[in-house]
Amino acid sequence: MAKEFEPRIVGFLCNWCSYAGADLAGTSKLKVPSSLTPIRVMCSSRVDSVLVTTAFLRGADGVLVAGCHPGDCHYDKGNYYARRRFAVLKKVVESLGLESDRLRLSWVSASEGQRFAEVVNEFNEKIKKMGPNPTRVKTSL
Amino acid sequence: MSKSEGNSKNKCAIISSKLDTNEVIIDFLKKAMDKGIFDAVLMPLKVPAGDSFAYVLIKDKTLLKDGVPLSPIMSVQGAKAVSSVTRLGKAKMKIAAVMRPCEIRGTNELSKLGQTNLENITLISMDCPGVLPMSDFLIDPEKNIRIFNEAMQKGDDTIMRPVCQICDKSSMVAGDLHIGIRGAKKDTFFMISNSQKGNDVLDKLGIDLKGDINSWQAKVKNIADEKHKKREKHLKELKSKTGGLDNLADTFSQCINCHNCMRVCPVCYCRLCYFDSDKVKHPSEDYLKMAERKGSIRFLPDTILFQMGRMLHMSLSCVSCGACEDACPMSIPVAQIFSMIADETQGLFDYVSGRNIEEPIPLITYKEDELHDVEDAND
Amino acid sequence: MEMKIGVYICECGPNIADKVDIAKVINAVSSIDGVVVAERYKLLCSAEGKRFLKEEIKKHALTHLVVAACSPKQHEQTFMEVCEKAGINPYLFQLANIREQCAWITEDKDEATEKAIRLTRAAIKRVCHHSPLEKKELECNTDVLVIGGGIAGIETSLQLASPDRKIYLVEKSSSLGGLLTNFDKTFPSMQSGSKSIQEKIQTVNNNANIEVFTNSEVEEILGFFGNFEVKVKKRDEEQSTAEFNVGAVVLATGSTLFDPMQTPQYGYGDLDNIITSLEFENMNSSGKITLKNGKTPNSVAIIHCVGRDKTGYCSEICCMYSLKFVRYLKDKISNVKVSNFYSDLCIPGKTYQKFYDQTKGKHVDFIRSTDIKITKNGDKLNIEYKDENGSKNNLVVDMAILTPAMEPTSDTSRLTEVAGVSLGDGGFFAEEHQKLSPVSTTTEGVYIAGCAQGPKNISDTLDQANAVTGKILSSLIPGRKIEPEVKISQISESFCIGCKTCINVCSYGAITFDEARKISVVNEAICRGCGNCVAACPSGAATLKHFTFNQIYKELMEAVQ
Amino acid sequence: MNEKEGYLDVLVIGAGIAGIEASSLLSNSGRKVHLIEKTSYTGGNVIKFEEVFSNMECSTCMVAPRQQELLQDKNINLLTLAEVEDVKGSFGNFTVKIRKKARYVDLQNCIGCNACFDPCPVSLKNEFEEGLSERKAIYVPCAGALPNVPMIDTENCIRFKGKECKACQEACAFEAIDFNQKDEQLELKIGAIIAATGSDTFDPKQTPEYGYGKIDDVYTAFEFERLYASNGPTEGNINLKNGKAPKSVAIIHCVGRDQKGYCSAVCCMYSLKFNHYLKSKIPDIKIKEFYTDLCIPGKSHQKFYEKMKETGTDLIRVNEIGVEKQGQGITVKYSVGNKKGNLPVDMVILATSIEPRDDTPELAKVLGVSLDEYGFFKEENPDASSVTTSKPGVLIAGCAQGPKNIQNSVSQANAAVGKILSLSKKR
Repeated sequence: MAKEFEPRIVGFLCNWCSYAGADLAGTSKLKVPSSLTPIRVMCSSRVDSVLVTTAFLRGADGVLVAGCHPGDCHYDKGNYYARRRFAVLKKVVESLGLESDRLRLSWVSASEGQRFAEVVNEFNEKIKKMGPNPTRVKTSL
Repeated sequence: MSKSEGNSKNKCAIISSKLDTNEVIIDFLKKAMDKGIFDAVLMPLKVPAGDSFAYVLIKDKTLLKDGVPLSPIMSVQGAKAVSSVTRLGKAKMKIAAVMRPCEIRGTNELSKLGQTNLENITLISMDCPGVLPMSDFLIDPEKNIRIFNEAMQKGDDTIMRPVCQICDKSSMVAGDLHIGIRGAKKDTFFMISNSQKGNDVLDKLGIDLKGDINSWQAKVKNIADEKHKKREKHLKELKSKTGGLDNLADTFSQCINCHNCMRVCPVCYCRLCYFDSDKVKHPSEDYLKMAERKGSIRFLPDTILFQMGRMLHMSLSCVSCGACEDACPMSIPVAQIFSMIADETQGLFDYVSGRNIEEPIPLITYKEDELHDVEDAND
Repeated sequence: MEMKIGVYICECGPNIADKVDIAKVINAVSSIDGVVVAERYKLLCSAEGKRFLKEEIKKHALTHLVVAACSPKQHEQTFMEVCEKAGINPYLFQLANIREQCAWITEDKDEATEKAIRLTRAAIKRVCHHSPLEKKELECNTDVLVIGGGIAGIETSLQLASPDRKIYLVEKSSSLGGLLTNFDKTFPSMQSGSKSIQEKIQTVNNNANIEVFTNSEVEEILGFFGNFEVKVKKRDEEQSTAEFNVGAVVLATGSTLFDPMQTPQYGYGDLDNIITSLEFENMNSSGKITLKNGKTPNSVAIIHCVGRDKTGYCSEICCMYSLKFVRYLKDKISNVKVSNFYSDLCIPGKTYQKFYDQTKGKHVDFIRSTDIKITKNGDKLNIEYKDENGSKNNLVVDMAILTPAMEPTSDTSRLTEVAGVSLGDGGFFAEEHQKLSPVSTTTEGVYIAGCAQGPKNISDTLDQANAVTGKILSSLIPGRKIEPEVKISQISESFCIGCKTCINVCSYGAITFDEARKISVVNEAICRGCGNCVAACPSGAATLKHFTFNQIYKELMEAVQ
Repeated sequence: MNEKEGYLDVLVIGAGIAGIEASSLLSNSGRKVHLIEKTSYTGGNVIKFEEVFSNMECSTCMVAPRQQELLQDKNINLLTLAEVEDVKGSFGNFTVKIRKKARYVDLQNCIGCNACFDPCPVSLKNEFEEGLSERKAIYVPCAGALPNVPMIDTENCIRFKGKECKACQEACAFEAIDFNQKDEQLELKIGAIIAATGSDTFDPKQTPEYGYGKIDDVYTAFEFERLYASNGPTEGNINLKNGKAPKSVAIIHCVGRDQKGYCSAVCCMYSLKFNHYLKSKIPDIKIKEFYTDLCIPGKSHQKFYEKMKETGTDLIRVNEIGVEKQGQGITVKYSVGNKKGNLPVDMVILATSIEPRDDTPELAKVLGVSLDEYGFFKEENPDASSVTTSKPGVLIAGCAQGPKNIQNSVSQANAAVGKILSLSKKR
């Protein structure tokens, strides 16, 4: 029998809120799908759209960008800029008829270990339903 | 909704003349140079060989007569020309830059990006009939100049480039002065001012801004609405043709990574394109690994990444001028695809590139309360 | 030099070892290019663990270190210190978080092992692209510019001045003291306000380490924390400019009163015997409270919250000083009847309610009211109002005192430009963080104190003045250099084309434009390393040290393998 | 520095937000700080909040980085479970005796895996969670507490009651549990002291008219904070005792104000914050706020109030109010002017006053400073900077001096440091 599809999800987590929230999920011993590979960045505003696009075109089944809730940015306003960039990225992907649902922007605070687990679980389930990212095997990319 | 109508606060003068549009513009420029309002003019000129057109900075006013403001092709996007003159500081003399609306919009974008200094530049546009596809034109320049002029007379855009056919901003007034032909009575032209700078020029020439602009506005709106419908329909069709991973890959399968599209793009102002830099050159083992995974891998690689990256970087400033498509040796409909993306991304922020020089480019600003449909803050 | 990477997997007792097949991880990473040793250890953060790592680094002559253990929030610093002690640059290290974000959250051991391999591989691939980073030290000037010679500015200057720290105190008007010089008494102690401020002004004048500029305005502030260049324009008989350097700037420009001419319903300016709180303070200080006709008022109305609707905030102190006014009135005219027209009594904190309780009493009314309008009634004033139940009412009085809202001073917005800070709620200077950094601004080295930050009482103003003192004395120390953040942005001179996108998105003003070269330049002393400019820069000219494109790319490539 | 010139080290009492900020700032200046904390964790009251007004910022995100820095700061000697026993000397030259209670868990060895909790046979109400959840006799107050090292509560641990239990020790893989730890007495030579011991809240059992303790689903402000906290006992789900979500809530302001004799400065704002909490979880919920005077001073707060009003918050000004049980439900009885009203609700939240901590008098005595009539530390002069006391070298910061919001607490913490640094340079 074919092995069940295990998504590969890249998670850009901001150091101050979302990475801390992910740590708290750990400290609280919650269950989080192992499909997520966390990548720590100092601020969600460091996540440039080309990085996300690269991950997407290289075959990531999902890309999660997670940062502090609006108003909570450790660097004052970074997440507002991050949100605009993400909106543009998502729109470009969507307009090209690609699967923009594979990209997700979530705000997760340092106290939201539970929420972090939920976000990843939910995203993982969604990606599972979507199946593997076809970019992964597309030759001419 | 079409956004291409002239600004309602625009003032205008009506000029009577038996000359054709090109001649009227040149006559106007000559008078302005005579009065010392401009020291030089930047505009398209027929090259000596007669088979092409190039932007030329004219200091000697006797050469003005060779100018072709409404040239049949867009050899270089005018914004790039203005940028080369003023990127490092304001022009040392007063220059009138005569360009098509999309070129002026490109200039405005570049101004926001610090790539032009418009202090001594007066931007003059005119109702644009479109231009011919470069590849068509080059087959028989002489004949095509004639065909273009005839089509222009008739207001027929079917031989123009596809992006020109769906351009709903061909009369957008985004510079200082605009010469309107649409809706004008025989042997008259609209001279429209869009700024204090424009007012001053007309004032010095003794031209009173007392004309009635309504018929131009009505005609322009008419054309724009019609073209807007066409644009939406065309881009929708394009989307279904190129949309989706397979179609997209097919569309760009002929791309040879020459990056010409980027090089001619007016708003691709980077010194070195990100996608030409070492940042995106990866060790061969990365590609070998990919080949292993995919079974095979196309070379040169990362074509789609380049195109998407360029969309991310500049679709908010894209003015749909079509330069990229003219420059593509593989005839990929790049400009149409970019127009489609630009309409979408600019629409996110209700932004129209180059419309207004005061409007900040969306990525350098934000609102606290916006875009909630792309985030999931609460479950 | 050849890369020699050491990879160490921490068992963390059973925490990692029980959930992750460490042998498999070692097996999976040993063959990666550059890895010379991959081993497990029971607890790397323990004293023995650290000793072990140090010895390993020396034994294998490692150039790079990867530890797979807990969250970087736990022990990144610990292992960086080990690196430093063992003689390798601490930034040639990467920690893979296989405990909090792997072992502890993954049920299935195979999955956890697979993820641990992924995370460790990513750390190895990433560390290959790390660059050694060095701490920098910058010389700094420890003198301070204080703008505003009211109580906040005076207190700050007095606290800061010392033989090795000169203070430049710049005041717009002709004398020091600010609003407080008008106050006969201050609440709640009812001590003399003007006397205490005069004493302080005297101390300032006698302090050789404080140079006072009156009739002067700060025209220009260039530079950054530790190194500001200041230009002050003096409006003396002959205009002149003073120039000097400081390390920090304090904005203590105070506040001003809302102009009641903007609220014509109160009749101010139209009718006699309607005065503002400041005018009443002065009248009271002059020794006599009288009406225009020279008679003593028998009844006085105090109208609270004048202008609150317009400013959109509660000015915090008006209720209390209105109560103080009741005391003034009662002291001078024993049988006077005082009516307070108010909406909500705002008397926060431990001491104020007692003051209120002791002030209310016979002939002192508190009327909760809305829709107040003052009209003329012979030579008296008619106060029309709606009471709590919404019914219309009126009261005839001899005199009305308006308590206008506190507003930012007129030069506040000019100073935001000069000092490179922003305006916040109510048009006051914006603090860096509402809760944790109330006296800092987003421009490092520029501080705010007193009512320039928002309406507040004298005690809170003095607290802020001292808070600024604490901030400055703990960061600008004679003989000590400033150590800026290491992981900061840099902008490549050869790639930057000067579009200023980065400058627009930087929250800290850390990037400036070099007009001569037409490029953006990161100020190392100011940058905090968020990386916003990096993602904003389309040409890749901006990079963030330790979070470069390549470093992150390597991580994500492992994630999608 | 020697005795003659004066000691530079500073003792900070209390590791709440004021103590943390004071310690960090002192450390930046190069001073060595002994930060002593009565409980086993840092962060004080602030870490109990999910969000703080008026920007609704996540409290943990705001404070956790500071707590983490504190633990890694080499200039700061954090002593948890510690209290001051004796202070002698004067500014620049204090000798302080500190009693440090045994934690029975080694701070160095423990890695925070929490493996010791499960096997512990003792279960009791968790005070940190206001008794809304259980903890063991070996415990950390909440997930994410810093330092993330448990303590043994000897009053409840059966081993300390004579039973031969070592379940936790057996579960520990790091030899971190040491039943033989002893309380320690330390003597420190220091130059100055900052008391930042924070505050408590009024116990509404003293005001039986609100039904607290007798009627289910009547909560204090802190209980409600924990109910909403995403790391709290319900993971942020606001539920009634019967497990259902409330449809209507009454928030009663000024609980204890009459008894205390002052306005606690923050209750109106945090009550409005509760509005936001409730609406964000249960959008259709009906909320009534019962208040007397709305006290929302300062430039930023009214904006939040107006925003809350827009979302449909109902504020009722009352002169009398009480809570009664009626059948299965709760009824709020109140009078507005001469009119009386009844409001059935599912839940009541009491905005309780801020009051001094129980042990403040004792500490004041030890420090040699006086208390004001309300039992807070008394500042030298109510019109001057509020951080100095009658005793030179002993400073106060935060709610130990009186009720205040976080911003003012932090200002005071910075101000206390400013005073110390500024005075020392002149001494």
